Amino acid sequence: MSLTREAHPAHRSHEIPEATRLRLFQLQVEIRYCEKRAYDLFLQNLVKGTSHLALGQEAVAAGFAAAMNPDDYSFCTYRGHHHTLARGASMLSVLGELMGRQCGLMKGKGGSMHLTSVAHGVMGSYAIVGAHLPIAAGAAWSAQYRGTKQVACAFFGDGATNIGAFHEALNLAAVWKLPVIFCCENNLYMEYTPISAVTAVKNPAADRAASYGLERQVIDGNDADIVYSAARDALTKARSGGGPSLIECLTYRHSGHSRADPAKYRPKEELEEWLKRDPVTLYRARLLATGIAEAKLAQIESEVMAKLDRATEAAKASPTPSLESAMTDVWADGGHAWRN
Amino acid sequence: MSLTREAHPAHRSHEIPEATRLRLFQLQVEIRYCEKRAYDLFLQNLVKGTSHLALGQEAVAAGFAAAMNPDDYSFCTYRGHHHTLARGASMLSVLGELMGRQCGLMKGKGGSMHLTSVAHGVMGSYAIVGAHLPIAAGAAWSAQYRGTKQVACAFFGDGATNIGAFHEALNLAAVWKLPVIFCCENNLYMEYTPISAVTAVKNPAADRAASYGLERQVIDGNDADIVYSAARDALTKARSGGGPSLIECLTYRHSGHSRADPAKYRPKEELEEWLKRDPVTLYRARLLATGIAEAKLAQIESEVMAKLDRATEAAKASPTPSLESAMTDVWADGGHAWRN
Amino acid sequence: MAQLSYRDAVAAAIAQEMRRDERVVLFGEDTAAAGGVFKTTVGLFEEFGPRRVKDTPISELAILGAAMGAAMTGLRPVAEIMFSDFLACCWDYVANEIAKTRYMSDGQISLPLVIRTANGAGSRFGAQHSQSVENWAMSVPGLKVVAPSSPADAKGLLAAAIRDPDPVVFFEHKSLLANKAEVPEGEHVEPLGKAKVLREGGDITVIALAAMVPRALKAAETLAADHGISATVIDVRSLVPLDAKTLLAESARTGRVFTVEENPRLCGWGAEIASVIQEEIFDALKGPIVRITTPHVPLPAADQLEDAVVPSVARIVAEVRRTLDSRRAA
Amino acid sequence: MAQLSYRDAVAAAIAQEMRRDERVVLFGEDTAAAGGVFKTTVGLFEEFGPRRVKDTPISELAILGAAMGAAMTGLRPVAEIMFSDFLACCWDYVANEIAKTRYMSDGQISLPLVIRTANGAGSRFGAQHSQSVENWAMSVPGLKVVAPSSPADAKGLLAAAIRDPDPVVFFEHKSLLANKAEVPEGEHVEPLGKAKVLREGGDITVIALAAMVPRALKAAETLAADHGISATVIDVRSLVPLDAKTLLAESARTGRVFTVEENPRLCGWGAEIASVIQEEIFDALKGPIVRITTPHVPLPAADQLEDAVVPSVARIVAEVRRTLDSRRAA
Ligand SMILES: Cc1ncc(C[n+]2csc(CCOP(=O)(O)OP(=O)(O)O)c2C)c(N)n1
Ligand SMILES: Cc1ncc(C[n+]2csc(CCOP(=O)(O)OP(=O)(O)O)c2C)c(N)n1
Ligand SMILES: [Mg+2]
Ligand SMILES: [Mg+2]
Repeated sequence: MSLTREAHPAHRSHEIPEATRLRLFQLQVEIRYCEKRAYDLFLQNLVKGTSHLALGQEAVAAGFAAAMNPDDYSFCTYRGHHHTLARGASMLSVLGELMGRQCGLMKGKGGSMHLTSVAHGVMGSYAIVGAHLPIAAGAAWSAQYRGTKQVACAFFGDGATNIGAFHEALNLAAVWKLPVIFCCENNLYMEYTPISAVTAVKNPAADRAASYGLERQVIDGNDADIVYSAARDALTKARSGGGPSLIECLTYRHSGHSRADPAKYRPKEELEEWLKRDPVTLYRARLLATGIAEAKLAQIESEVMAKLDRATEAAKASPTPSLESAMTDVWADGGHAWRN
Repeated sequence: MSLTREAHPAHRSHEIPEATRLRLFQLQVEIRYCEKRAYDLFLQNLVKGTSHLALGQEAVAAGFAAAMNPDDYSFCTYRGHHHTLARGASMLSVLGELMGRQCGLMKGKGGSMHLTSVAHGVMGSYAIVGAHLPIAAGAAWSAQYRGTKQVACAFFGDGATNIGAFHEALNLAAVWKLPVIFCCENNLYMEYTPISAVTAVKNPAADRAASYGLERQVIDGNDADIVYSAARDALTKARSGGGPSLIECLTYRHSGHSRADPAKYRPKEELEEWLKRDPVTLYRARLLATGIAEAKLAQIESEVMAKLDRATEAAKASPTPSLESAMTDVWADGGHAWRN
Repeated sequence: MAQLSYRDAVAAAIAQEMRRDERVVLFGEDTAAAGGVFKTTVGLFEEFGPRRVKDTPISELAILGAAMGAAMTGLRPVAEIMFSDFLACCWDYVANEIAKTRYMSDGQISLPLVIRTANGAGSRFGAQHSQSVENWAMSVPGLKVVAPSSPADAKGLLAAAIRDPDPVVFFEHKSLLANKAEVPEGEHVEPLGKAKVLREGGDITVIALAAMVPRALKAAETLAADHGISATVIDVRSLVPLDAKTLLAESARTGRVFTVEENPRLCGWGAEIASVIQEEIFDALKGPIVRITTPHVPLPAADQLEDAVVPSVARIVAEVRRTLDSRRAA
Repeated sequence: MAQLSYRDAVAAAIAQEMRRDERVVLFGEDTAAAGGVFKTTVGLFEEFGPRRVKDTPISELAILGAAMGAAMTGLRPVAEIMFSDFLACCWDYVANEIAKTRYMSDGQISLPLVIRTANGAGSRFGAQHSQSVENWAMSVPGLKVVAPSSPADAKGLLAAAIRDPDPVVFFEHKSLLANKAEVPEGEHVEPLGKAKVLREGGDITVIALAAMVPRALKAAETLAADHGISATVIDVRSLVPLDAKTLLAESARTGRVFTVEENPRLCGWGAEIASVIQEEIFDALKGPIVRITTPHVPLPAADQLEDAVVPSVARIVAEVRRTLDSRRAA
């Protein structure tokens, strides 16, 4: 699938303030480094269970997070580390959760697939494909009801567009004109099966937009400036009562679907083509080309790395959660009692 | 909503052989009389439970049934009496089921919402909105697999287009190029709520066709010739490996959603307008206009009525099922034992 | 006290809570202008308007998903799933999302929401519109499960469910909707998690829920009048939280326990309660706990067939007698 | 006999049946070229090709709906729902459509299909990918429910499930997939509905399923070696049909019964079996039937936490000892 820029907002990097562009860079670097670290920690057997890395999809998370207000809502999938970090959750709290430590976002109770940081607007990561789309619509309805001008953003994969909840959520959001953005990260694959093999249309999200009276939008999801601009426009529209948007971001995951997957099913040339379009490398080059000093970027990178190293050590040093915590917070009273 | 003939096949009544047109008439008359009789039987408290009449929607059932081969499959909803009769199930077996008698299609075990007559290709009526769409796709897959050239037709309402199963079924059918026809009977209402109040697009089925790479088709569902032609074309396409079709038939139910519903929510003018387009009256007039003798039509009508009267009496005389039958046919061995 | 039908009591509870708390919203299929297909939400649209009382498309996933998203961001949604059978269409939300999110988020997310649904047999609607599925909800950690048997409880327990900080699945029994009885006027809230002893007797303890409660009571009258058997009858009311204390105490008092369930036999709430009782007061039991249930079959549509499978007053009486006789004989 | 892993035994059963019967087809998400995300369908696509082994979109409703439509029109579909947790996404098909259609149609429609699904904890996947939900299926009339614990049974019972004329929900336990053991070569079919007594002992009867079976066996060894308690261990294998005869006979023999379940506590299969046993052999019981279960909480992700809630060998041993001690003391 080649990148089309058909329906996306014009490329407007020059309109984006430098501070924002540096932030977009920093967010992408942070995600990139942290995801790589997560991978290293697997190899050291410090991350148990599964994990779905977003390496290669940094630009989507950075672009959205930079455009969102702090009180906007994010709803993520199991592949949600990038969005969680981008909204401001610390690397310590994310890595700690992957490692099942006390310092983790949910103290090990949720795990890699369920990152949640309400303080940062991350209203959960949902591991049932598509389940969070109606939930995001509900949060948007609540924002509309309460008149807060908050917007809910739901991030999901190409594969999620073929599940019933996608259809129901989009229709409801359109009928109720909800302030919600449905952002599809089309990375061309569900788990191991190409999305094109199981989908009736070429663009699994955008080609369905008309079913909900929405505009068709396909954008280059590896270009943080383009994502940022598209997100900003959709956020503005949502905040001003214009209803939902559906944005399909073309991107690619650099690693396998999950920890267990060596991703051998992908044609070598495809992988190579996409690695050439690495969002972090491209963005770095663009910043340099538009006059930002190499030293500035190197400084950001080394600061992120230093922070990451500290976070890694702190996470390793963090205790495992007390076994009693397995029995807490079933109920709002903090407990789990189902009887007297 | 006004009838549009935009995407439907040209009106080709003159191409339809007279015998077929008489059959279309007879089927509509049979449905009309039988549904009215079902209503009378409610009033006499001989039909318990609920019932969803298809008065006003006769042309869809007649048009499809006349175009289908005897071994094609029908999948219906709770509003399925018309399709069941049109495919050839006897009035006795249908009324008997509504009345919970031994002579009923399922001897009272299914009831009005679940009419099934495998001998006539009626592979069940499903009372969970939208549930039968994937099932019909599965039957079509089986036909494709077995190479039988059978086609599966799923009939459903406008309201069903907003449920997840609709989306999943259409996508799968399109990807696998299945010989299945999805026929939406858009009667403008779900239960008591206008479909327009809860749907993001004007034509709830047809405006979604593009999401599955399908052609947009909206036809006059009150014109049996148009339905017949559209069904025939779609059947031919499906049989020749051309894959699924989605046909939206504009129609109207003359009575309430179900037995319990006086349908007060409908504007008087709307009801009047649609009653003027009564499919049975219109079709009768057309047959007369194209030279078929009044006496011929009157004869069909009186024969149907006589058959109906006999069926009614036979159903009334039929015993109620034995209580033991409540415990049979959970399993293929005929029994219900879950333990030794 | 006013005479109110069970269905009007449901509407009264929602109205009471909507007046009290602006965060309470109601929605579902045909719940607004139409007042609900069971007429359990009549008058709410008129009083609270289209912002707070909404109609949805036929989209059960979206209904519960939206309820969940709204609940975690400050509203107190009351979502209607028209028939409890349709919980199957959105079971992912009930079992995987709503039930588990507080726990998975380590308490960051609260879900104060109510799923109201019409449950049970008696209307001759057939296998897909007549089920009793309280046990489905009971089997999932993280859900409270309530099923009132009287108009007063319909009002008081629904009000409590709406105020509860946790998700509650609230089962309204179709065959009870028309029943009228005294309902406290003014604010009425009945705490969740309390069983109600409706009748005291020394010989046997009968534990029932929802539509089986009036049947158990009638059976108790017959047993007393015709057979000299004196029964305690308990309305469980809330399966989660479960008032195990009351159930255990009343069971120990007679030593002869019967559960009366409408759900099909296997893995019903009766199995759970029977297991708890035999485990905790084994020595107080004079004989086995007997479950009276619908057999393990789907529900037939025809009236005689439906009546033949759902526990009836006559069957309760017969089962109790058969059990006591066989124990006496043994 | 060959040594085969549980996962290879699954593939072997499907291959065996596909060779035998052209009507058998296999499909699900990533089941074809990828060989399944659990590698339980490796080699099938290569042997039987894209007509008989298919990949689907992420559309659980369509997967089970298609299986149902295919089954009623002459195929014998084996549909994979990747994780048993996702049965919630298509529960309508499991509980309302597939389970009830034969009955509602008065036997006109047959549904010879198998729903295969990866079940259970141990992989640290968290609350939405680790559940044991055999009890969900057991609670619905019209479904057969099978959960093998060994490679040989994985092969033999799956083959039987595919041949069965009724719908079978077949639970493959994730934590057993890598286990290797002897599996009969050549055609191997093991009848459904037979429990298996794996160990005979005179003091107690332990009833287990799936991943709890090897734990119960280990616990029995410890109980014998360290505490002089001799245990019978039964693998239920099939919840529906249930081999009640064997369970009752073996329970009556010792009078002290324990169930070991992985599902959360309420309304599990253990509650059903305990209820049946206490009702039918009350007088043979020397004490209450004790259910050892995961507590009624969602499953946590972290390894220590997951291990703390799912019944372990140590907990089985401790519960048995506690129970016997307390009864002795009483
Ligand atoms: C309802 C459901 N079905 C199947 C799965 C298993 N599963 C997890 S991720 C995944 C692929 C999702 O693909 P996509 O939506 O493209 O997201 P990506 O992983 O590429 O980010 C599948 C099938 C699931 N989690 N939920
Ligand atoms: C999943 C599900 N949700 C809700 C219902 C209740 N219900 C029965 S019919 C109906 C309206 C269906 O409208 P439509 O699809 O337009 O068909 P019509 O009745 O107009 O023929 C509803 C909401 C149901 N049976 N199944
Ligand atoms: Mg993808
Ligand atoms: Mg309609």
